[in-house]
Amino acid sequence: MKRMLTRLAGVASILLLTTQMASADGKLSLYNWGDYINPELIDAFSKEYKVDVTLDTYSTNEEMLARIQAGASGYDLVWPSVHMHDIMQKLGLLQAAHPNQMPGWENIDKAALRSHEDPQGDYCLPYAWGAVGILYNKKLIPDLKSWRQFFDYAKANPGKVTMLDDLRETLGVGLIMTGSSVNSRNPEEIEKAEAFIMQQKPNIGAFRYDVIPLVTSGDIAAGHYYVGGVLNVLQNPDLLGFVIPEEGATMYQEDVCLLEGAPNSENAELFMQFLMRPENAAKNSERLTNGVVNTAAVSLLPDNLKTNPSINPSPEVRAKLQIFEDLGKDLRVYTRAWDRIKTN
Amino acid sequence: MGFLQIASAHKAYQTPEGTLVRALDDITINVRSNEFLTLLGPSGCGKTTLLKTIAGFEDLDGGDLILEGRSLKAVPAHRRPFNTVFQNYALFPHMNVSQNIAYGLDVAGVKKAERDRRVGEALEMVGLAGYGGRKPSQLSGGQQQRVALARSLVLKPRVLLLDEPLSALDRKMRETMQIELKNLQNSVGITFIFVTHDQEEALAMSDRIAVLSHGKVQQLGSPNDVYDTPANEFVANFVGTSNLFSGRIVENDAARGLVTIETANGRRLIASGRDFANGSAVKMVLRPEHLRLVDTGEFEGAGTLEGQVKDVIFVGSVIHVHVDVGFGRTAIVHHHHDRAGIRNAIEAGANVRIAYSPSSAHLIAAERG
Amino acid sequence: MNRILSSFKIFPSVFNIYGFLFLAFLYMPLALIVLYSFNANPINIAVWTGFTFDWYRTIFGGAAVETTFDSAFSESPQRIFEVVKNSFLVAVSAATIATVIGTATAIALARYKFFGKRFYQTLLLLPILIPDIVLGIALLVFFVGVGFELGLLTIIIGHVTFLSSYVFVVVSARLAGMDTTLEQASADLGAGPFTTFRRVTLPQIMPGVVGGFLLAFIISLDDVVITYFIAGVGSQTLPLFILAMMRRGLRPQITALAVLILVFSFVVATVGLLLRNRKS
Amino acid sequence: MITGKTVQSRKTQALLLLLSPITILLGAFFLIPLGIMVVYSFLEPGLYGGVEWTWYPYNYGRIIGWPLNDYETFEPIYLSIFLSSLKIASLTVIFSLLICYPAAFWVSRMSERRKSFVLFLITLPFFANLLVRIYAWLLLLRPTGFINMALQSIGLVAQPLDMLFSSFAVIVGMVYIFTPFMFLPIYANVEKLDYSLVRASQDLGATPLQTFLRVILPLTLPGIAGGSIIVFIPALGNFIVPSFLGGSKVQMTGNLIERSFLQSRDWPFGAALALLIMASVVLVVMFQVVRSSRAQARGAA
Repeated sequence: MKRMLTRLAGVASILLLTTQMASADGKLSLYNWGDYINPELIDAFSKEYKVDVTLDTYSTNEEMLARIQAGASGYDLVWPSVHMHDIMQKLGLLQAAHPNQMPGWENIDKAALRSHEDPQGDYCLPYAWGAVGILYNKKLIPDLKSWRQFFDYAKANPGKVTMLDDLRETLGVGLIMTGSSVNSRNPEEIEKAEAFIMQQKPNIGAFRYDVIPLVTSGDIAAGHYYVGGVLNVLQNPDLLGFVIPEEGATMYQEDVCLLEGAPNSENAELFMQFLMRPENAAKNSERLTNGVVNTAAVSLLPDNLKTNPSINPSPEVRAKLQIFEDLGKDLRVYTRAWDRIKTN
Repeated sequence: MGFLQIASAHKAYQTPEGTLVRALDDITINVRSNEFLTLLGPSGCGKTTLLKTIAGFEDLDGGDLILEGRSLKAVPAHRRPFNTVFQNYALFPHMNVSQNIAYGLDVAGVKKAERDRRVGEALEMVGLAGYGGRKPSQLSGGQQQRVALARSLVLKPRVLLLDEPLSALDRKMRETMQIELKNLQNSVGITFIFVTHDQEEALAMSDRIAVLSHGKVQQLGSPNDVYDTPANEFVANFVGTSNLFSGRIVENDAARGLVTIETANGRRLIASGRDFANGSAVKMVLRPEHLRLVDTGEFEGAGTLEGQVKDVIFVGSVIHVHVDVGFGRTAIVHHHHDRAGIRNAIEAGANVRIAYSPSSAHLIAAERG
Repeated sequence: MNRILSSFKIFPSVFNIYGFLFLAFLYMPLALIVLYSFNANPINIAVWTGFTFDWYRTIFGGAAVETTFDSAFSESPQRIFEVVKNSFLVAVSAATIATVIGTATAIALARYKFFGKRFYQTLLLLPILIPDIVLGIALLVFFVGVGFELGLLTIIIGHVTFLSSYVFVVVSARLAGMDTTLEQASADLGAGPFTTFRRVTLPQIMPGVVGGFLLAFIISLDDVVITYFIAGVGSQTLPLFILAMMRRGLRPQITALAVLILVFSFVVATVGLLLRNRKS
Repeated sequence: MITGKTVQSRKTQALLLLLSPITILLGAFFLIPLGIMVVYSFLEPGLYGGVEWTWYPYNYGRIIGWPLNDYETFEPIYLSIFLSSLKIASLTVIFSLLICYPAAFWVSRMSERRKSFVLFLITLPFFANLLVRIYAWLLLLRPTGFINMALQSIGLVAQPLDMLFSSFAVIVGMVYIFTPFMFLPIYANVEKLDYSLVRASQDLGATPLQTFLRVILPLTLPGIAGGSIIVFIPALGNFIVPSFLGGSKVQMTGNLIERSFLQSRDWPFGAALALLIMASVVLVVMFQVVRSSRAQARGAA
């Protein structure tokens, strides 16, 4: 028995050693959203540059920020949303990787340089963007176009729709429906948005992220979801649909940023260049079904992606999309409103 | 100077309820070489504590323990040349008999060949040759007892400590083991310190007995001393059965070596004794087997008592007769039933006369207070 | 209750039916997971489309054959291997250290009298008793405050903190049932404290020590809340991996992995049970 | 003489050696972290997480109504979330008790061989990954899930029941994951139950109900109390089950704490909430300690 324990301890120390040994040479640590990069790209990069890539994932910008601030200093690249990119740059958590001086920068859509802090792309590389709309089950709702329809359906079928468990996204819908900016700092406007969501709440089945299986199975008719859901729509076009509501919607964009103190900044820069190659950008977009920031990649996309109105919306629709900005201390007003919504 | 001196040993501890118990209260005993010393006393008298401090499982609060002039106070249990036979034997359940016996030798670094030889001898000695491969759980209580003995003796200790080792055995087995233990002690020539609460066991086996009560040595002496001339009332009562009569010396016949005691209600009893002056308060100890039920007039010059039979208890070899001798006292008489002459008289309610030889009466000074 | 008692004899079926339902309650969710791990539907495990072994195959790096499998829907075998390795590394290290510390503590509290013993007894129960979210954030705040880099090491430390208490409880129970005179006997026969521990105490409490180790191992392997707060770079463990995935809906591959881990746990638990039965 | 030490000082040395690892471990990684958390709960939240080193007792004001400043207003919702957490945790205890108590009797009356096999069966499911077990309930409880399908096919309900994303689902999930914590202490107690006492009660003329209430229940009460505490505490702080089975609509204090740390970047507020939970746990534990030591004192007297 004692021998068994000794042996286990031995195994443990060997494992510990091997993990440390692996970090000695050619490594790259990515900290990305879950399901937000095509795994084939990572494999291809590893093979091409003989670099050992590790990928950890997070679910919210705040979770990522908390961990980076909590001293998770071993990561090289992160994928913050634009407003978080601004925050992190202000907090000095990022270092300039100068993607704008790298080969392939010419492919990047300059309209995608949305950061206030980084208008020239000195720090981060725009990665992908998309709208947050509604994923729905066509057998239950044949044709969905607007938030109005979404909430009316919910009223008739309480519990059959979900919204995201994200305070800014869901309050954002409230702000859009009450005619305010999703970045409003006006407590009265936020209060109105809160009241709107509160009014809908009895009909909303849940606030959650894992809506794809529920919509597919018909447990839920429609769910507030990211454009990434189009991947499922394309695989199951008769059953699923995705729409950017007429009233407007929020949009997001993530940039790839190099962290201050990144242990493998050279590999990280190589990875940025790798992402800028049109064929790689296209391969990634196929998987993410997000808006493309690489103009050279568009022509490489399959037709059903190129023409998809959700992935590649018309200028009129684009005009109705709003992106989040950092609210500083005013975020607390949202937090309170969100706490009340979830409780009452 | 003794072989092992227990010099004014003190130890006290706190009970969970908060009272202070003096487990050892100034105990001094000079243990002789190769003797069989028994520590006898009721539970809680301190005998087990004393044994544990000798073994080294517990510290003394005060006093000392000296083996051949060397203090043992700073010597931990595993370095003392003493071994213990535990009440429950404490055989290692995960080892077989041989491994148990070999344990001490192994720990001491004795080579395997030598070890095997000595384990074999030890098994032979306790009559368990061939049992080496068994687990303790496969042995009877008596066999476990022998293994525990062998395990201790194989180390040739200077002193063997035995903590009520026979208490878990049935009566027959216990008697057999008493003889075996005594014989073993004679043949190995090791000092045995034996703890028991069973006075018969103590009397049967010991060279000397230390009677302990409340952390103090009440009497230290040979079995005969302890039984025939108990030092105090406690010893008289604890060792064997005693009839005790308290009174005051009223007559002192120095020529015949006889004294007369008058009890509180005026009854007069005689006893042999010289050490007490007239007027001193004493207790007279009469052993039940020294009392006889007699016909009137028999045994001139003997001490006598009259009374009425209360209970007659037949226990086999003798009859225990409880006689109400007045003044609230009951005398117990061990009556041999071959004395047919008076057998008919022994029934509850009968008036009887009790006689004793004055020399069998032992006087002790009445304790004050 | 005497009626209930006699019902054991007269209507044993009443209790047996209850027992059957109880076991069904325990096993229904597991059966479902096992079933769905063979579901061919690559996107949505909730909709049954057919039977496949593909998910098991892909865990080990094999290619899917039966399903319309798209590598985009699966995690790479390397990634799975990595999180599983992290989990096992944490579980083995944390359980080993916790076993040593917990056992030492159990011996100290069982065999020695000292001032402050009650304090220790209470303190040792606290890591088990406080909600794990409290411990998780306390550790997070602490590690950040003192500038400890979050990673596998912090996870191991965090796990050891509460696992030691579990081991302590299990080993203490075993020690309480052990005859203390055995240790005295060993000292009496000339063995020093260390020899006594190695040759007498340890063999006696071994079932408790192994049981404590296995319990700690399983708890560590399954811990999500504390790990969630104190994980750092490259230190994602399997439960965190599953948690992240569950936020988007469970993948069939994960159900297959869960079944494999269940089988593994089954083996560990069986070994533990056999050991216990053999010893007692 | 070899080292000149008494038994006692040797023991002290060994004791120090044995106790120092746990002392260092719990001191550094348990008591100090808890202490830091207490300190943090009185500091001002940093704008982007972390804390500002300013005395700021208003985090508590937000929860209990005092003290307050311009920025922090009293929000009764936090207390109501806490109360509903207490309610959900209590219901979890009650239901798992109702499920496990008869089961313990069922197992305790078995033959030894069967008993150890059934105990093994009962413990085994809890070796499966916790999250996967919770997810399984999501699959079971959803409108097109197994339970609804079964209910509909036997004609018990016409429309699928809305069981998922409700307090009910949260309680079912928690009862499921905490079953062994309730079962094992109760079983340990029931197994020791001396049935001759039950027969004695019967013999003395007690009705079945009286026997149960006055003999069986008091004798198994320690197991019930132990199991209840062991279930109540983790249930109170849980956030995983409500976030999956409650659809984030059923809030427990655990969810608030998690959100304070990982979403709304308000660490001090999260710390204050965590201490609220901690305080209630300490109260429950102290209550049990007092109760059991009183019972012990009574037993000793």
